[in-house]
Amino acid sequence: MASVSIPSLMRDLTGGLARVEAPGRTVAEVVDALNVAYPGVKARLCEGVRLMAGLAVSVDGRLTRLGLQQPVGPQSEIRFLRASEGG
Amino acid sequence: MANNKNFSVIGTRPPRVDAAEKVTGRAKYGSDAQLPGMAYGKVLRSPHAHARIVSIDTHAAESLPGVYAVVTSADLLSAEERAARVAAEDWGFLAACDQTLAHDKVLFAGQPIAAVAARTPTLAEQALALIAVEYEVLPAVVDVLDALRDDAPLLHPGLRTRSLAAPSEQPSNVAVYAQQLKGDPAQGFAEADVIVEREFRSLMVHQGYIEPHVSTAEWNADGKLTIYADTQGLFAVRDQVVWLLRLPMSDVRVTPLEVGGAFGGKNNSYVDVVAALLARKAGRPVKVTMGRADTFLGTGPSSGTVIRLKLGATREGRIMAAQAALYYEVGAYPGSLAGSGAHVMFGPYVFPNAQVDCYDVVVNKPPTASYRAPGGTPATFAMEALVDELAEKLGLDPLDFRLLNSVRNGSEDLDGDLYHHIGGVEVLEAAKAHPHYTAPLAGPNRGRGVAHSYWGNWGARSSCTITVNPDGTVGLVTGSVDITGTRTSVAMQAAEVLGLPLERVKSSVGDTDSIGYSDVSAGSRTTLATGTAAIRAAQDVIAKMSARAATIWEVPAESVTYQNGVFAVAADAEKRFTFAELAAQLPNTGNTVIGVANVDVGEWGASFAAHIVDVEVDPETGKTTLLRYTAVQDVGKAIHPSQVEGQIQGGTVQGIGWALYEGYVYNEAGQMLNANLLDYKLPTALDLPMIDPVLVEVPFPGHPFGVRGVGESPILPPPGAIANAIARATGARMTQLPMTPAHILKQMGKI
Amino acid sequence: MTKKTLVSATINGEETEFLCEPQQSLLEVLRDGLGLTGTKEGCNDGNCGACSVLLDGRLVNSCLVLAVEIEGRSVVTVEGLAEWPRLHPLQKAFAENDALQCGFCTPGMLIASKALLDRNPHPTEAEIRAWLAGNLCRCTGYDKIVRAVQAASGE
Amino acid sequence: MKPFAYQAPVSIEAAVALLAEYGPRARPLAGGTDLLVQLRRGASDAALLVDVKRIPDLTRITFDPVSGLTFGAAVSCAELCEHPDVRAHYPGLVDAVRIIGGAAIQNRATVGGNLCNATPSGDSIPALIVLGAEAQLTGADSTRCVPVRDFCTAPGKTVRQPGEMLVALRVPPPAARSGAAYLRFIPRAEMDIAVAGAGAWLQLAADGTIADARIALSAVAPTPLFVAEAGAALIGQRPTEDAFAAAAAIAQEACRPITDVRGTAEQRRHLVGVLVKRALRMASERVAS
Repeated sequence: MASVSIPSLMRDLTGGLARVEAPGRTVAEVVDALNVAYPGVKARLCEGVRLMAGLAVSVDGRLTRLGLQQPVGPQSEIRFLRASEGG
Repeated sequence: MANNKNFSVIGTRPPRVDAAEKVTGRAKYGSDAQLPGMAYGKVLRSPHAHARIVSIDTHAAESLPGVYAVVTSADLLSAEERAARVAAEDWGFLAACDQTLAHDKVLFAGQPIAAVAARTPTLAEQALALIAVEYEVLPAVVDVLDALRDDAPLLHPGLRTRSLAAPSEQPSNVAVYAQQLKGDPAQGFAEADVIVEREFRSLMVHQGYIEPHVSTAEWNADGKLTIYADTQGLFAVRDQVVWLLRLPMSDVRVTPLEVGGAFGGKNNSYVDVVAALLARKAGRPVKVTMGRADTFLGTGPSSGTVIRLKLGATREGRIMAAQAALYYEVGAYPGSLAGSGAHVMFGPYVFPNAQVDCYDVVVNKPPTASYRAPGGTPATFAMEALVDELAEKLGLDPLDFRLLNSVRNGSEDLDGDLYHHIGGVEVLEAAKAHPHYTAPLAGPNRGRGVAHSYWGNWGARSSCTITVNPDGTVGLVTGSVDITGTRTSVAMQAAEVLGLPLERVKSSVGDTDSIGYSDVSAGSRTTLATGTAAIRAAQDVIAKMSARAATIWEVPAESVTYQNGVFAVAADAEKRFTFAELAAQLPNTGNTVIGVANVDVGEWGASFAAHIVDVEVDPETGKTTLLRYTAVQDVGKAIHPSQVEGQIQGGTVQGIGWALYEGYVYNEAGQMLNANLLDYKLPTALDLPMIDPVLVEVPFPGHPFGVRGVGESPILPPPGAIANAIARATGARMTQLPMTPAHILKQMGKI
Repeated sequence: MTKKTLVSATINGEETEFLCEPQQSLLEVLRDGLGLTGTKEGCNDGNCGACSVLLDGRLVNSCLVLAVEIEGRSVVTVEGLAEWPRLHPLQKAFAENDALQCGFCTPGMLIASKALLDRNPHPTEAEIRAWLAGNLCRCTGYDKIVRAVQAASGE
Repeated sequence: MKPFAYQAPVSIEAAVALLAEYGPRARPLAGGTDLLVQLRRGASDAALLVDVKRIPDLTRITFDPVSGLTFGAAVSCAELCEHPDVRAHYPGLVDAVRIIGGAAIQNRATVGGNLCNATPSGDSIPALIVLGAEAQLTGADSTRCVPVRDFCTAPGKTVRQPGEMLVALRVPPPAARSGAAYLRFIPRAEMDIAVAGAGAWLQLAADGTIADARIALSAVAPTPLFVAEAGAALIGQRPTEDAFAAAAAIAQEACRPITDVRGTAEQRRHLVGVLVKRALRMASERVAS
């Protein structure tokens, strides 16, 4: 199962847990699984079939352009991060 | 390609490929576009920071002889289309339209209302003066903390804060709220022996590029649009234009001309759509040029900020906890910079416990844009000033204190990501070992300050083609606008791989029809990512030429090697072509060889910088004079060391401007009082000492030659370093940017 | 419509005649009228120096000179610096010392530097900085520009 | 910029006739470094610009030890500061004139324009005031001389009447045992407008006491400000730091600064104290040398 870091502002949904595990072959599947265990997670992270604007996801320390479609391994670590920009 | 190999092109300092054109005045910039029959476009801007547009009467302007077209928001979006977009809640699109030409409301002084195209610039200005706009002025929100008050006027009555927290139905001026939490900050502070806490403020600042924005649009007879753009991203302009004008992408060609400076401010498109609208209505090419005031009022500066920071450390000098709240003005439309600021601010050090709350707040000022290390400079100022104060309270050397708490390979950042292949410690150690750090400070009222910084850099998408000419030269084309010398630094990487001298690589930037998609030249990505594309394209060239040699020689392709500029077969000394010899054979033996690559670089190396500055403060006037400046930075592998030095020197001076001189000054009605280069003060040559750059080369393994982005880091440390030097010279801790003489006198208790 | 005036002047060594309206600046006429776009507009109020030209050998901001004022006078722009194809020593020094990035301030910097070296062939660093204070550069931090002027002055 | 007509007369008579014909809608054009910016911003309006730089009298500099210095209203700052007699005898004027803009502005801007523009921050005006300079105004029927200290009446306003032209500035010959200096404060090293400025002139008696003194300020009142009482307080005193401080305190009392984008009122009042002391110090050092 993938290990997901729960952003601090969402821990009201996980009973204060900062890290939880969830199954899935893609980020989207992991989010769906999380949403079952912790209802409301998906609505905070996603806007329809996309990640919320301004949000990025990293899998195993690498930012991914695929977003929710990014494949996830059985031991993967998933983090939701602020999307960045440059000058 | 190991970093320790002997390079023949990488690491040398040839004149940039665009130097001759630029020193002779022949280089064609956006503002130099001249097309037959071209008209001149000017934009009418709102004098009010917050107002309802009651009516716009363009009749008199349209009737002026020599005026070819007048456009307003109605020309951008018909009433029916607007109604449909409103029904579809397409707020992003509508906001982009309103920022191009305001519809029923203006949210900042300088917002475009209408535009005209006329035979001469004088006529265009006269026509602007004839446009009658009736406004109903509304109360303006100018200060970020005022915008947070419960009774503050709402800029966007429908705006709900974007956040991962439980959604609120309450409309707000907070566009984005984010938080990072690590460990247990309360516990961390409890374990700290010394705690320091301050509130820091900074004003909006502008990128200050010397060429104002300009765009020239021409509708061809086939109905397709060409834009000669002044931009950091040809595809960014294309995407904006096709989005707002609802055109097929294939109908819009964007040709980038030379860019007179950008620094993030030309990631966004401000006048391209207006030029296209005017040109369509006028039936002739139109060039829309912003003046300097337009540039201050109507483009995207960097946020003004309020940052509250609290740090705690043990007696031994270990930082135990941090608490921060960052309030960033994002201007009149939702945006996000505070999160970037927090990321940068907390990047250099290990914080076992931290809570960081970030608020992006809308105010009646221009919508902000990127500016060199976006969001980072005011945040680094706050952190470095407070870290310095903490070191002083602990009686520790400021660099030793930073070294003790510096992130290292394997350290965790606030997001929980691990640092790898970073040069933060190397940079701090190089600063400490630099003779400047121990040189005597002769004279009274002098002080030496240091500051450290982190910047994450960027990779992303780049495309490159390399065409082999029969005479052994090659043509290299990328989709990355060159503002800083990247045609040269990218070509040097291809030349190194191809085994050719730089003179035989003709390096140019394509247009949107001729080269694959490339992201904006921003985020210090071009030498890294476009360089990677050039390396891959060069490798493609070598592979294709090796295959051709194998065909000519009738040997298996894998038996052909290419080394030191020679294609050869190990087993047969007769079988030998120089690059030029094989290139000459190409037309007779098959097709032209074109190397192609496009990359999406997903990993890039962070960059650290430590600056040392000596200042003298006039105790009677509060004026700060810089005496000596040293800028140490981890640059990965310097492809063109002189250009890397130039990035460091230029970025440092922008940071010095932010520290001492620059800032948007507003009245209570939200009107900018210093929208000119007399009262918005960029540093001049006379305000500065030589900036001594020290390149620390800690290669980034994700790039074949070890390149890291270098452009953004140097803007980060100057405000903190200068504030710390002022503190040592005067005893006064500075908490506000710019650190004006008046503010310094006040902190010194003199006024 | 204001009546146009015929102006005769020497521009980059060539006798030139042009028609202009009285309110047109020398900068506007050079760029839009005569196609000499090497001279740049950065602020149009004398605070950036991008439009620097020599007027009878003296450094001026061409945005603050009316085109009608140059009747009978001599103007040198960046296009007049090189004796083609030989670059002026300052142009060569700027190219070789990486004294430019975006290059937009460069024509003005070169003209201002020429005005300086014409009156003071071996300026000190402080003299160079003081003289160039009216020419803003946002890219380079001035360091390499100062060094290029020093190199061109033979120091 | 709105269209206007342009004339470049070659005599004072012709220029004055044009000014009389057009009235307030005619503006004399000297260096243009302020006027063109005002016109472009729409802050000022003109139907006719009368370029006065082709009038020989307006571009002439003359000096002799008896009658002093006379320079035309269209003499550029650079030409004035390059003039050997000006450099030798009027360092206090050079202090003020050489800091008006950078090298390019220096070649166009004029002291005459600086005076007629009448901004409170005009650097050359306090320097001219403390030197006792006079402005020569010529109209269609008459010529008059006005002390520079009385020339500016409000921001942008002067005693010049429509139809009159500033022709020349006259500065008395340098008095024996006198010295003058002008200093201003700006945030950058150059290219700025004074946040505050102070001009000082001192004359010592044979016994080393101050026989006469004048102090004038810039950017701290609606007009450049002559502070007669600050100079008067120095008469009979020795040129000491204490005496200078006392005069500076009087100047601080007399000034009426405002807060604007360039500085705060309290900062300006504080700077007046600093700058008056420093200017007096410099002026007295110049007496000694």
